[in-house]
Amino acid sequence: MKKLTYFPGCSAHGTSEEFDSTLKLVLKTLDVVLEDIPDWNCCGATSAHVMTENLAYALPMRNLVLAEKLENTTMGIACASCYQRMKVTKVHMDENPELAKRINTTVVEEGTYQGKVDVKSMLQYFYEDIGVETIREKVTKSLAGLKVACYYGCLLTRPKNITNFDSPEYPVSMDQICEALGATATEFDYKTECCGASFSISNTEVVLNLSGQILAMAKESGAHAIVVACPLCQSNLDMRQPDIEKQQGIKYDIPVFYITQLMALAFGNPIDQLKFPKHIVPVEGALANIGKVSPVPEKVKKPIKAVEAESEVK
Amino acid sequence: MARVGVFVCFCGANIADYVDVPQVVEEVKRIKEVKYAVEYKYMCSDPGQGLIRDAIVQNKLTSIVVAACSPRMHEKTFRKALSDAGMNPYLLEVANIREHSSWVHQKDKKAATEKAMDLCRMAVAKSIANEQLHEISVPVTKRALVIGGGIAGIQAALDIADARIPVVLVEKSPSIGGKMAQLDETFPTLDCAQCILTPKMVDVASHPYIELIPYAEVLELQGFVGNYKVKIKKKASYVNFKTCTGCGACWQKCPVKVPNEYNMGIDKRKAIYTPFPQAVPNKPVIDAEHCTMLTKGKCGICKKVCLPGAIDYEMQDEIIEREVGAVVVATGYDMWDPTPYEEYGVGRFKDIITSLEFERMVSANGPTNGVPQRPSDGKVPKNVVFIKCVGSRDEAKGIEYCSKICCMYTTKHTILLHHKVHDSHAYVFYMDIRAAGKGYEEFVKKAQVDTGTTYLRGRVSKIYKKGDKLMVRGEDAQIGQVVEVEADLVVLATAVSAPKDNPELARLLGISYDKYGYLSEAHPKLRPVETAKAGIFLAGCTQAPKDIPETVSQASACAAKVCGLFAGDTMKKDPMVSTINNEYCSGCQNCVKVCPYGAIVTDEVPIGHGSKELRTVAKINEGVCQGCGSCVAICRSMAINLAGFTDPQIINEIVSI
Amino acid sequence: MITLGSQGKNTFLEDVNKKSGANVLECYQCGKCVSTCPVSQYMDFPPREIMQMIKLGLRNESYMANSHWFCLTCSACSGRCPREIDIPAVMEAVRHLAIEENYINDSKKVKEIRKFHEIFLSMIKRYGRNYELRMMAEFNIRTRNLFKDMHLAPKALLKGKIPLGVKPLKSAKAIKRMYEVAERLEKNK
Amino acid sequence: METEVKDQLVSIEKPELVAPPNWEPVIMGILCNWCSYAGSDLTGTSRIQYPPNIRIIRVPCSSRVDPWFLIKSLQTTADGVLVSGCHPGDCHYISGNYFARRRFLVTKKLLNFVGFHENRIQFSWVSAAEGPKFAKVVNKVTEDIKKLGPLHLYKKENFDKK
Amino acid sequence: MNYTKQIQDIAAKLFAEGKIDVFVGYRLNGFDDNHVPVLITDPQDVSKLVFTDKSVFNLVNYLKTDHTRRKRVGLVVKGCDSRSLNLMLTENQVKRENLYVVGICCEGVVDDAGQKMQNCAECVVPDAVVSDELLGTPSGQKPYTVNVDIAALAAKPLTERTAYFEEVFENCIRCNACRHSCPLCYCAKCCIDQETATLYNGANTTSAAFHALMTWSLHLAGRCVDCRNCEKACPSHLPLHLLHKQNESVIYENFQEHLAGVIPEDRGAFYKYSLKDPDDFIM
Repeated sequence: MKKLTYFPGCSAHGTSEEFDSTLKLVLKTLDVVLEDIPDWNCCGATSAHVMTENLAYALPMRNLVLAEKLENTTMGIACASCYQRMKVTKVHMDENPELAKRINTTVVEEGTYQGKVDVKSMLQYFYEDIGVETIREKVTKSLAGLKVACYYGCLLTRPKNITNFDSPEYPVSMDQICEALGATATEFDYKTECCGASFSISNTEVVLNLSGQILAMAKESGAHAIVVACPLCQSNLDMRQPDIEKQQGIKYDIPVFYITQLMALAFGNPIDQLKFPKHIVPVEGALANIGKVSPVPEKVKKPIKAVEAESEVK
Repeated sequence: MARVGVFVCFCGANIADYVDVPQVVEEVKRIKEVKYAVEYKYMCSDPGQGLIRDAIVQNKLTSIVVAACSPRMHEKTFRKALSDAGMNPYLLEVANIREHSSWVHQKDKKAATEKAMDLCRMAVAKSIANEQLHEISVPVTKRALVIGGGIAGIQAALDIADARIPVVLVEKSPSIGGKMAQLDETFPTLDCAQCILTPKMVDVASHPYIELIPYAEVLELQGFVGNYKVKIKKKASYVNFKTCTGCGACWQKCPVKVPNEYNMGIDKRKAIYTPFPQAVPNKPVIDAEHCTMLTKGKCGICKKVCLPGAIDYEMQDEIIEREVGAVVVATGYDMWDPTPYEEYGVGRFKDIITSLEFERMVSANGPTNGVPQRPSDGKVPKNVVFIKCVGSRDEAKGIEYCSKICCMYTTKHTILLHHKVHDSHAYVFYMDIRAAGKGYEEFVKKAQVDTGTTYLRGRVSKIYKKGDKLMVRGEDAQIGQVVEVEADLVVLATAVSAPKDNPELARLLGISYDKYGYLSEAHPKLRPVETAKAGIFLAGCTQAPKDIPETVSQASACAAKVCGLFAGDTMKKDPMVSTINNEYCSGCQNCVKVCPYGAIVTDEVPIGHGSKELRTVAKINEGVCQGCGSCVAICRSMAINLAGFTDPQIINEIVSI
Repeated sequence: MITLGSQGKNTFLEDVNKKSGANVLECYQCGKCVSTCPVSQYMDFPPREIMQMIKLGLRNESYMANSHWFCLTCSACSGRCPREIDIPAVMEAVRHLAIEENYINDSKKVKEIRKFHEIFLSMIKRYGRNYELRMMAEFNIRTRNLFKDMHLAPKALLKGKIPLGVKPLKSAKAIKRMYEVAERLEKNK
Repeated sequence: METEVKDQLVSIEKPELVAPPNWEPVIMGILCNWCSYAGSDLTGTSRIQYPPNIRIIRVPCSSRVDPWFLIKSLQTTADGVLVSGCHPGDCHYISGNYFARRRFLVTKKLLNFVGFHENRIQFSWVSAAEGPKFAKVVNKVTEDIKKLGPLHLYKKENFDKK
Repeated sequence: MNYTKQIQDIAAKLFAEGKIDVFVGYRLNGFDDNHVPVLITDPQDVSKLVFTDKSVFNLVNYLKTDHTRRKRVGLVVKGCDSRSLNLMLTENQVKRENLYVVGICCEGVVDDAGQKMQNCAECVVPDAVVSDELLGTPSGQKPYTVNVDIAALAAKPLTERTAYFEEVFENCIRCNACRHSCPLCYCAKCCIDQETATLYNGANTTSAAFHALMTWSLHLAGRCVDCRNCEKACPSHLPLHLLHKQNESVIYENFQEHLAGVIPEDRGAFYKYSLKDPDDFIM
C-alpha cells in the first residue's frame, strides 16, 4: 500500500466533483491511500498572481508547509491549475531561499518551509510513480474501440523548467495511459493549446473561440471523446460546448472525460459510480464504441455487484 | 650582475587609463637589477621597438621586460626587437598588465597599479633567470595528409599536389565528393554542382601526386610539425579495387535493399553499392552491416556474377601508415537534426522534409527524377512552405549561431521549385535575409521577382495537420497578423552543425574545438587557417559554416600554408624544450612514462668521467618535444628543466612579490 | 508619432527586467510568440510588440495596453521562444508595475477581467476556498450583467456541477493574517 | 566562521593572529598557456572585472606545475594558490592535465592535513573560451581566501614582506 | 618468527656456489637483543646472520651503496621491503639478475620495547612479493585500513593540526637521515639537500623544514611502502609516517586502490593516470 498526500483543490468539491470521486476509485484499485492536507486552502489560481506577487506565493506556501507535516514525500494534485501554482511556488522557493524566507513570514504560524515535499499532478503520479504497465495489469474491461483525443492543456507540462514532465509540445503520457486502458489515442495536434481557462467567467468570448478550435481539431482527429486531467479544461470544453456549437453552427457532440473516469471504467468499477450524468454533453454515444457495456441506469444495481464480485475473485 | 631594462606600455588609453604607468616605472626602478625603465605610448609600434633596441645597446642590458599586453599577443614582436638589437630574443619577458590588470580592474586604479607593479616585479625576477636560447632545426617530411574528400579536401589536395608535393587524401565514405555532390544547382549562379565538381573529382583520382584512400579513417597521429606519423584504417570494402572493372553487375543483382544515404534515405540502394553514378573511385563496396553474406553467410550472388572475381568476403580492415609533414583537416559539416522542433511535428508528419532532402528531390539524378514529391502520397506539391532558421539562431532548441548558407540555399530552392513545378507557390518564413556575398543580394531580388514567392517575416510557431494539408502558423510581422498557410510540403532550412566526430578527431590530432564542435583556428582574424598545433590546418565547414566559394578559398589558403611550410629542407622550431642534466639523472625512466609525445628515450652514459661502465639516463628528442613540462614536474632529482620555464625562473616569480 | 531620444535612460526597461528576471533586450522580434499566443488577436499589442515597446521605453503605452491583462500565462510562448525569454513573466511585470503605479486601463473587457480576479481573491480571503456560485453571482452583479451564463445555471446546478455552498476553512483567521502580511510585504518592497 | 566581525579578521589556522587593517590577500595563480591563460586573456578582452588579488604565472601546461610551486607560494608570498588548466580531454599536450590532476588532489589533501585550510589551495579547469568562467573562479577564490584571513604559517622567520 | 637457521644455510650455500659477492642480512647489535644490518662478504661470517621479529630495518636501502651496486647480492626482504625492491627494479636502480632474494612471509616485527610495530599491525602485504626463495607460510593480502594516527589527526580541528605540525617541523634538524635511510631516495641530487638552498630554502628553520619535508613526502607519494626506515633513523623522532600515510590513504582511496610496489612493473601513482580520477575538487 502506498500513501500519497492529496491536495483536492476547490473544484473537487464543486465543478469537478466527478474527477475527485473517480480518482479515489482508481486509487483504491491501485492500492494508494490518500491523505488530505489538513485544512488546506485555495491555491490562489490565476487571480492571485495576476494581481500580486506575494499572495500568489503565500497561498500555495501555506499548503506546502501544511503538507510537510504529513510524512509522505510526494503531494498529488488533481487540478492542473492548483498543481501549477503549487509547483511554481515550490520551484521558486527552492531556487531562492531568500524569497522563501520572506514568503514564509506570511504563514509563520503554520511552520517553516523546508522544501521536503515534491509536487506532482495526478497524471504525473500515474505515469511516473504507478507506471503504465501497472495500470495495464489492472484493466478488467478494455476500452477497445474508443478513440480519444488526449487534451493536456497548458498547465500540466508547461513551462518545461517548472513542471519537468513530458513534452510541452506533444506530450504522450496520457495517450499511453489511454492505450493501456485499451482505447486508441488519436493524433491530435492541439494537445497543449490553451482552452482559455481563467477567462471562463470574465471573458467568455475568448473561451468559446479557443475551446472551439480544440473541439474542432479533436473532431478532425477522429476522436469519439476528449480526455482531460484538468477541471478547468473539462468545464470549458464540456459546459461551454453547447454555446460553442451555437456560435459556430457545428454539432460536435463530443463528450469530455476525466482520465480517472476512463481508468475507473476500465478497472471494472460500476458505471453508476462514475458520475457520467454530471456531464453536459452526453457520454452514451462515445461509450457505445467499447461494446456491450452501455451506461447502466442507477436503478439496476444487481448485475453491477456481480461484476464487482468477479473482479474481487481475480 | 643582471642588468634589466623595463619598458612599460600605455597601449594608448587601454593601460594608461586604469594603471598609473609613470608610478609603475618609478616603482620598478627601485629593483636593484633594473638599470633602465621607461614608459611609452605604444611599445609595439616601430618607435616603441626602437626605444627597446636603443636602450639595449646604450645600457648594456642583459634581459628585457616589456609590460604591455598579453605575451600571447606580442611576445614575438618584442623578441624580434631584441634580436634586431643583437640580443638573444629569449632574454625577453612580458608582463601582461593589460589583459591581466588594466582591462579587468577598471574600477580600482590603485589596485590595478599595484598589481601591475607586482606583475613587473615577477617578470623582472623571471627574466634574471632567463637563459640564451636558440631555435631548433628539424627536418621535414614533404608529404601532406588531407582528411576529408569534400570540395574543401579536394581543392586543398589538388592545389598541394600541383606544387608537386605528394598528398594522402583520406575519405570516410566510399567516394569523394562530400555534401557538394548531393547538391543540384548552386547559388548564386545556378551552375550545376555535379558539372563543376566531378571534373575535380576525376583530377584527384588521376593526379600523380595524390594518393586517394577512400572508405578509410585516421586512427592515430603521432609526432610533430614536419614529422608526423599517421595511422589510417582502411575499412574492408570486400571488393578488390585492382581487379574490379566497375561494371555494376554486382549491385544490379544484389537482393538486399538499404536506405540510400546519398539520397537522404528517400530511395534504396543495394548492400553492395557505389554511392552515386559519378563516384570516385567508381568501384563498389559491400556494406558489411547489411550484406546477408557477411552477416548470416547466406547469398553470395555478387561473387557469382562478378566476372573478374573481385569480390572477397574474407577481406579485413587494413592499417596503413604514412609519414607526413602537415595535415589539412576538411571534415565538412552535418545537417542539424530538427527533431527537437516538436511544435512542428517533426517526425510525425511525413510531408515535412529537410532542405537537403528537398535538394535531392529536385536534383536531376535524384530519387524522384528532379520533381519534388510529397513523401506521404507521392503527389507533386503545389504550396510549399520553406521555414528558415530551423535550429539556427535558436539557443533554446538548436544552435546560437547563424548558419550562413540557409538564406541563400532557400532562395535557390524557391527558384528550383518554380522551375520544376510551374504552377507551384512558395512561401518563405524568414527572420532576416542575409545575402552578404558577391552577387547574392541580386540573386535574392531576382528570385523574389521571378518566382513570386511570398515572404513572411516571422518564425513559424506551429504546424498541424488538417486533412492531407499541413497548416503552418506564424506571424507576418510586416502586417502584424498571425497567418496560416495551407501547405502540401514543408521544407525546413535546417542548420549547419559541426560533424559529430569532430571532438574525437580533435583529440586524436591534439587540436582544440569550440563549444559547438567546430575545430578552432589559431586566431579568428589573422590566422583563420592554422590550428594552434603547428602543421595542422583547417579547410571548409569543419571550422565554421561557410558557402562553397569561401570553402574553396580556405582550402587553397591551406595549400599555400602547406607549401610554405615545405619550402625549406628543415624547419625552425621554438627552443622551449626540455633538457636533461645527465649528472643528476638517476635513470628511473618515470619521465619516459609521462611524456605524451614519446620524446624521451633512454641513453647510456659512462658512470663517471673516463669510466667504461655505463649507466642508463633519459634523453630528450628536441624535435619531438613540444615543451609541456610534464617530465620536469615529475623529475624528483631535478635533472630535467624546461627552457623558458625553468624551476629557477618560476620560483623567482613566486618569491618576487 | 513617437519621438525617441528625449527621455534619456530607459528606466522602464530596467524596471521590467528587474521585476521579471528576464532580459527583454534579448528579444530579436521573430514573432514566434505572437503566432503561439492563443489570445494575441485580442490584444492591442501582441507580445512581440510589447517587447519592442519596452525596449523603446514606452512606459505609459505599455501600461495602458490590454495585452498584459489578456495574457493567460499559458507559457506556450516562453516554451517556444528561441531566446528563452520568460514572456509571461515580462507581461506580469508590466501588469504589476501598472497596478502599483495606478495606471488603469478602463476598457470594459479589462475591467471585467480585473473585477473577476478581485472577487476571486476576496472569496478566498473570506472562505479560504473558492465559492463558485457566489463568485459567479457577485461577478454578474458587479459587472452589471445579471444574465450572463444564466442559461447554463439550471443545468449545472441540477447536475450538481456547482455546489450551493462552500465548506469554509477551519482556520480562516490564518488566511486573513496571510493577506495582511502579504500586503505589507508588497508595500515594503 | 562567516559571522566573524569584519574588522577583526583573523587567520583561520592561527586565530591568535589578526589581519592588519585593509589587509588584502595575495593569490598566486598558475595558469596553463593554452587554455586557462588564454581564457584569462579573454576575460581581459571581454573587460569582465574581477578582484585584483591574483598574480598570474604562465606555465605551458598544468602538468608543468610541480607541487613544490604550491608549497613554495604558500610558504613565501601567497595567502592562497589557484592552479588552472585545460578541461579533461582538452589538454593541448594530450594528457598533461590528467597527471597534474592526481598530484593536485594529493597535494591539496596533504597541505590540508598539515594545517592549511583547504580553500587556500584551489584548482579549476578553464578553457580558452571561458573568459567569464575565469572571472567567476577568481571571484570565488578571492572571496574564499578573504574569509580565511592572512596565512602566517611558516612565513614569519624567512619572509618579512612589505 | 625465527628464520636464522634457514638464512644462514641459504647464505652459506650461495657463497659456496659462487652465486653472490655479498649477502645483506641482520646481526645482533652486540649489546642487547636488537638487530642491525650486516653486509657479509666473507663466507666465514654467515653464522652472524640472524632473523627474528627484531629484524626491523629495510635492507633494500643497502642496495644503494657502493658495496652492493653492480655486485651480485643476496638479500633478505620482508613484505614491505620487497615492495620497495619491486619499485627499485621498476625504476631501473638494480638489476634483478644480480640479486638473490630471500623473501619472508612476515608475521610482523617489534620495536625496541617489544611492542608490535604499528605498520605491521596495519600491514597489507606481509608476504614478500619478490623472491627467489620464500620462507614461512604465505598469509595473503590483508584489507587496507586507514592509519589510526591519520584518522585521529584528521578528526581534530584545523587549528590543532596546524599547531601540531608546526611543532613537528620546528623539531626537524635538517640532518637528512630520513632521506639516507629510505631505499627509494636514490637520486643524485635531492630536493632537501642544503646546497640547493636558493631554490629549496635550505636554511635550518621551521619554514625550511616544512618545505623540505613536504616536498620530500610528495616525492615519495605513491611510492612509499611504509617500512618506516625514515622514522627509525630520525634523531628527533619526528612522526614522519604521518605525511607518508596521509598521501598513501588519499592515493589508495582515489586512484584505483594503488599500493606502491605490490605489482611488478607498476610505477608510482604519479606516473600514470585514469580518466576516472576524481574531478570534483576542481572548479
